[in-house]
Amino acid sequence: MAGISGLLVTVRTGKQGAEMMRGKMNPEYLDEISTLRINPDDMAEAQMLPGQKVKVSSSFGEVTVTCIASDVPRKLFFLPVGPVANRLVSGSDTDGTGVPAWKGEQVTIEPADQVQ
Amino acid sequence: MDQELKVHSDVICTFCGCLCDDIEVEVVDNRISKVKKACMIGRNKLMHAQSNNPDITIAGKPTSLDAAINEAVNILTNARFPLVYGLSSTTTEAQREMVEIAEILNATIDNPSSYCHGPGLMARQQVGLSSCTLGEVKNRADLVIFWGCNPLESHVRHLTRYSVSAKGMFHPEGRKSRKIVSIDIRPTPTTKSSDWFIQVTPGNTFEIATLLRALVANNPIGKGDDALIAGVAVSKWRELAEMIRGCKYGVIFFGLGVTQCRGRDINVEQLAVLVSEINNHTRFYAMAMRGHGNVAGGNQVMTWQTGFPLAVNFSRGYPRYNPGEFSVIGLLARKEVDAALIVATDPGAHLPADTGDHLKNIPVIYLEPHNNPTTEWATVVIPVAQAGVAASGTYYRMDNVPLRVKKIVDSDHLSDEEVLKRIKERITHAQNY
Amino acid sequence: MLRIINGKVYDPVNRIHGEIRDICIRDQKIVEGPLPPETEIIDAKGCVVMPGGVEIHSHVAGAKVNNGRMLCPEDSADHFRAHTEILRSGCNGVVPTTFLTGYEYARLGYTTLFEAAVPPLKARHAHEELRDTPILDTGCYTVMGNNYLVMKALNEPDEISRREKLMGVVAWLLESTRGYAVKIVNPGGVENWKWNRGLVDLDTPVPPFDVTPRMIMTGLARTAYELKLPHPIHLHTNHLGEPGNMAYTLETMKALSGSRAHFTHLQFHSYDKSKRGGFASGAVAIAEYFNNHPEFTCDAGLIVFGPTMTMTADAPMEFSLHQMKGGKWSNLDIEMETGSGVVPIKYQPDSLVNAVQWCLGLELMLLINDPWRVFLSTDHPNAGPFTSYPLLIKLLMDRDFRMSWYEMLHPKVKEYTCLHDLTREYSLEEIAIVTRSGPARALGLKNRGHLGAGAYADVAIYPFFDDKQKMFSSASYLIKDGRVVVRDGAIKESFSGRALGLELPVKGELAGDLKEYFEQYSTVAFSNYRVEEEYTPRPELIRCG
Amino acid sequence: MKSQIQLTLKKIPDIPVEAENIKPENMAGKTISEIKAIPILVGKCWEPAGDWFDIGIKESPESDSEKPVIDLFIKGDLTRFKRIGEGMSQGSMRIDGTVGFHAGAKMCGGELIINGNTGDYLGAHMKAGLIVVNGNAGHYIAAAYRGHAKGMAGGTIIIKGNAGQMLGARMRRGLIYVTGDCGDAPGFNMKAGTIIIGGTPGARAGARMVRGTIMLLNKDNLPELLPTFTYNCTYTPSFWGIARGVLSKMGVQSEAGTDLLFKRYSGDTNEGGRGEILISA
Repeated sequence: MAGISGLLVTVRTGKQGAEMMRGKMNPEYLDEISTLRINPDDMAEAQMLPGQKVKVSSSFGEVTVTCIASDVPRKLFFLPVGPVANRLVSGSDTDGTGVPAWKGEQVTIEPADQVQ
Repeated sequence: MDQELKVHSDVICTFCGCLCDDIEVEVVDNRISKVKKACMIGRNKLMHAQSNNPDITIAGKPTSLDAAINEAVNILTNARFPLVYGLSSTTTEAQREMVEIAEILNATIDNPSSYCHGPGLMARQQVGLSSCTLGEVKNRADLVIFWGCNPLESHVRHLTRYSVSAKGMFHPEGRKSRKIVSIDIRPTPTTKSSDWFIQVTPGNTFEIATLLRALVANNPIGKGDDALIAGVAVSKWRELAEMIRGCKYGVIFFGLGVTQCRGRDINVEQLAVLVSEINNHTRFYAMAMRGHGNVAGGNQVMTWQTGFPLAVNFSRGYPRYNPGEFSVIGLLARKEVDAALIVATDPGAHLPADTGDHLKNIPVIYLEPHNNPTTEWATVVIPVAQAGVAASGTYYRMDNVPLRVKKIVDSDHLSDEEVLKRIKERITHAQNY
Repeated sequence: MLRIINGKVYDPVNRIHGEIRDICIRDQKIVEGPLPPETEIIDAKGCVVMPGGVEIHSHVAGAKVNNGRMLCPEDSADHFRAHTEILRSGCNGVVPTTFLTGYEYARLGYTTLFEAAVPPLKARHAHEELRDTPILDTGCYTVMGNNYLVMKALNEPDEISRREKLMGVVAWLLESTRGYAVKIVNPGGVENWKWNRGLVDLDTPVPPFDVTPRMIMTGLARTAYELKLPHPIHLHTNHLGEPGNMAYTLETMKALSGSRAHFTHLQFHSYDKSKRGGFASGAVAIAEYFNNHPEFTCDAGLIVFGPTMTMTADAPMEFSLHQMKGGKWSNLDIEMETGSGVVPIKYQPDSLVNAVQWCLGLELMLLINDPWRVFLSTDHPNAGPFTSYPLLIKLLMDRDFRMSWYEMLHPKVKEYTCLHDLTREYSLEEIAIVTRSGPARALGLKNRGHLGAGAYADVAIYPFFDDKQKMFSSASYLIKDGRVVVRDGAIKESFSGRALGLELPVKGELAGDLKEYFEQYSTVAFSNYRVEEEYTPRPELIRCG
Repeated sequence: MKSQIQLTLKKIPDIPVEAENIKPENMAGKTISEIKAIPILVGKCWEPAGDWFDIGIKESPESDSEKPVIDLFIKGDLTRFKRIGEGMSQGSMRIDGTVGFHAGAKMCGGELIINGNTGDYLGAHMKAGLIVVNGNAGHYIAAAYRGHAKGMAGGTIIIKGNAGQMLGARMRRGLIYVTGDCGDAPGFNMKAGTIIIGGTPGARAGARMVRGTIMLLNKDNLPELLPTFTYNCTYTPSFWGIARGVLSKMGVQSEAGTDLLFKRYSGDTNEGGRGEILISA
């Protein structure tokens, strides 16, 4: 089965910030926080195409997002902070500090159509 | 009909820790019609400040303010382990009320810094921090290091107002006379505008800071020059250490890439010791890239009132502190809280889903100017006048410089401070104080 | 209305020396009497009645104070008070939280309190905390000794223009910050440190304006005089804490002789140097010079053994303390204004340096003849927490008690100090002077520090004990503005005090080039700099002149 | 004869409970009704222990063995119970079940046995005594509370399972033995004392350590040491034999012999380099 594992890193993006201010229900915001940045080679390895819907899953949850190719390192996947990314991260996993693993949650990504 | 136009200058944008205070806002008939000088985020924040306000509701049903406040008081006084949470996007005047309410209720109080820059505060509690105000950076800094942060997307005007291209007293040419270094795990707009981008492997902030300490102080290390630390050769790190020692006034801005990655608070602890030790050679400082407009103020208020900047519990009538134990995320993940008063933050969007979900199972009172994921399920929703737009008060910039945000339009709603005062008075009355 | 009867009254201003007198209070003021027969009476039989205490130098509010609290959560974990129906909770035995600060000062019989160092850019913060410091009337001093606008004005070659510009800057800074006095901390030395340069002497030119500490101190002293400020420059001189700094302090006193000046925490500035370069007391020489210069006042900065926290705008001093001690260090450079640092410290009687410091502070208080010019302070929390005042009063009043401490002190301390030779014991009247009447006079507060008609009804009543530490450790009564705030050592009522500010003779205005300069290099808009009136909801403006 | 007190949890609370009053010296010599009246902090209200526990007392003969007689037994899922045994100074207590935060914190004597897992800050600032955990322990075991420079000041902690992050952080004296794995930064900024780890530690062992000893008995899958540790030699420290003996007295047998060779690394050089990490060779 096609797919790839690595670390999910949540980040701020300009668009995420700007669209959030117009309202967290607005479609542009929801689009942006559901857009995953991934290395093109990772994408090829996982048999995914730019713009494709992919399923991202961690031991705490799963989400469906759109992937786009980006100049990020391999095996690191970047998703804007927000309610979508937050379904993959757990508050029970903070190493006693109160800070969840927003910068390094182990996830697996696979094309969404395979899931159906 | 004539429209009344008012132009407000030097308005303070309340979005991020930069608190840019040069914004121009035009108001026509009490509606904000134009925003100048702000970044896109700030502009959107101001332009949409007056729209999308929620109704006053209890369990989703519209009600009166009085009834909502009564219900809030009822919930809070009956709770056995209540949480007061938020503070970050409102005035210190409102934050003070929140601390007092938490105290009267013997509740736990926390703010979002506990999962953002709280680790930096915990680090300061172990070793301190050498820091400065943003104007020092603008006027003096000849070396600026952005570490685990991407201000071009999160603090958009930081570089032009304070840290990179700002024309300072001793840097009249702005960008040209400064060296800019970025340490990050991926290219970003910020790394691309730096002189030197050091791309590192994730989760290794602590190792980098450890090595830099050794290199700056000439301590022995057990690695050769070709060995990789965070994916970068020791020799490269040595170059950075030389650059650091050679500068006149250097500053590290650190972001969530430092505080939220593997190690959390000890990353900042090591970074703070590094910065402290560099001062044996030259002047050197570090500053947290604080996010929400007044999250720094929340830490200040909690510290002068309770002694601690975050994660404070009043179960015994006096303040006690322990991040992890009394942090909002720990409390909710362990499902320890039985009611919550939440002001000026959006747990529905910001918290991990499994953590935020506990809030859906307990009564939550929510003060917020706009509809958002939390207003959808909060038990009592009380819309408020937005600070810096329809309410005035104090905000602390990321360097803890306090500024007064102004009221520039009228709102139908009370401010956080006013609603909280009413809640507090009725709690006091209900508890027969 | 309230009448206090049967108490032994110490009111040095009105020459009442421990006589039984009635004190009559109507509304917020002390009145001549008589009051109607149904007036509430406080029977102060067996008690001593004094004006409310006036704290002239303490660090209780603002950025570095909060930094100190934030730095040491362990001090808060060990020392706490739960909230009650009347009182807010609080903690930290070294740098108490704001509410606790107010309550503890009130329990000691204090009613007026000055925060000793506020950088203008952080003035709102100080006022926010002072608003949360209940019961006492409060004010703050505005830090100016390394301020760019001050130094730029001083750099003006033309003398008349220089004086005018400086007056404008000082008035503008006082107004903008709602400050009460001109504070100078290590003039020029903090800015020099930011350039990674060494210590400054009186005539070291300091970048970027090449003005010297002498120019800064004399210039500001003159401006304070010309503005007719009620309190003169409040001066923390260069070289704090260095062995041998006595010589520098004497030079500074000479430079300022003839103009009023308040030398703060003088103990830290009065060290002689031993033959081996160590610390020795310079109290004799300093006190001698000081005794001959009635234009000067000072506070002592007495050391208290135990853990405490140093905090000051003197950033280089804190840095060298950190280099010496290791451990925690917080620093904050403030653009165009000053620096600041915080370092926790523990004074130990078996440390020779600390023992010398301990003796030296007491020596100054005993060798300076005129109690109207030397005041009790610990430079809270730098030399020790203010809650130690009762102990220090006992040390001043009881020579046997003083001598009993030598068992604990480092055995060599007598070689470097002369405290053991001093037999003077403070009287209750002198205590009243150094803790209330003297500071009030030095601060130009005409309605405080005494119990004559027209004064604020701020009255402290202490139970009489031979043990003076016990006597002063908690007031039987504290009356603030005519309201009984403390009864039998417990706080009965809490409310906000007044914010003490100035009514200046001129409007604070920046000269054109200075304003332009500010606008170019500050990160805060000119219009957003000035502290708004909301931060001092109960202002009391003291008229200059 | 010696009395044994048994506390059995009646119901699991839905909010946190603070039960520092549950420790042997608070129970000894008390009647059932007196024990029932001992206050515990449930949420923000003080409630009698009797509302939460069934309490029994039985007399038992003095044991002849060297092992002390257990004074206090507690049974139940005590995950939400914090501070059990906090400051305990004498006697012994056995918990059959999982306990919450701060168990045995500031302990200055006696013996605490936990047959279950523990929360964070087990034995924090412990001064003396013995804690044995027959399960996994949380984070910040034996560590210093926030702001403090020094954590555990003495005593022994034995964890038969795994431990979390920051094991023994800033400890000043004492011995910690973990049979299993531990999280990142064991011995962080430790001032002195000994930490022995049977399994695999996380990254950054001994980070910022000033003095003290960290022994890693399992060399497999060991994460790289920090660059501020330098290799000295390979040898069998005499200390190992002593430690092994002490542990075996406490029922922990090491498979490795007394002649086990260790590679010695000294560090953290940033803190003076007087600490050591000994890795089984």
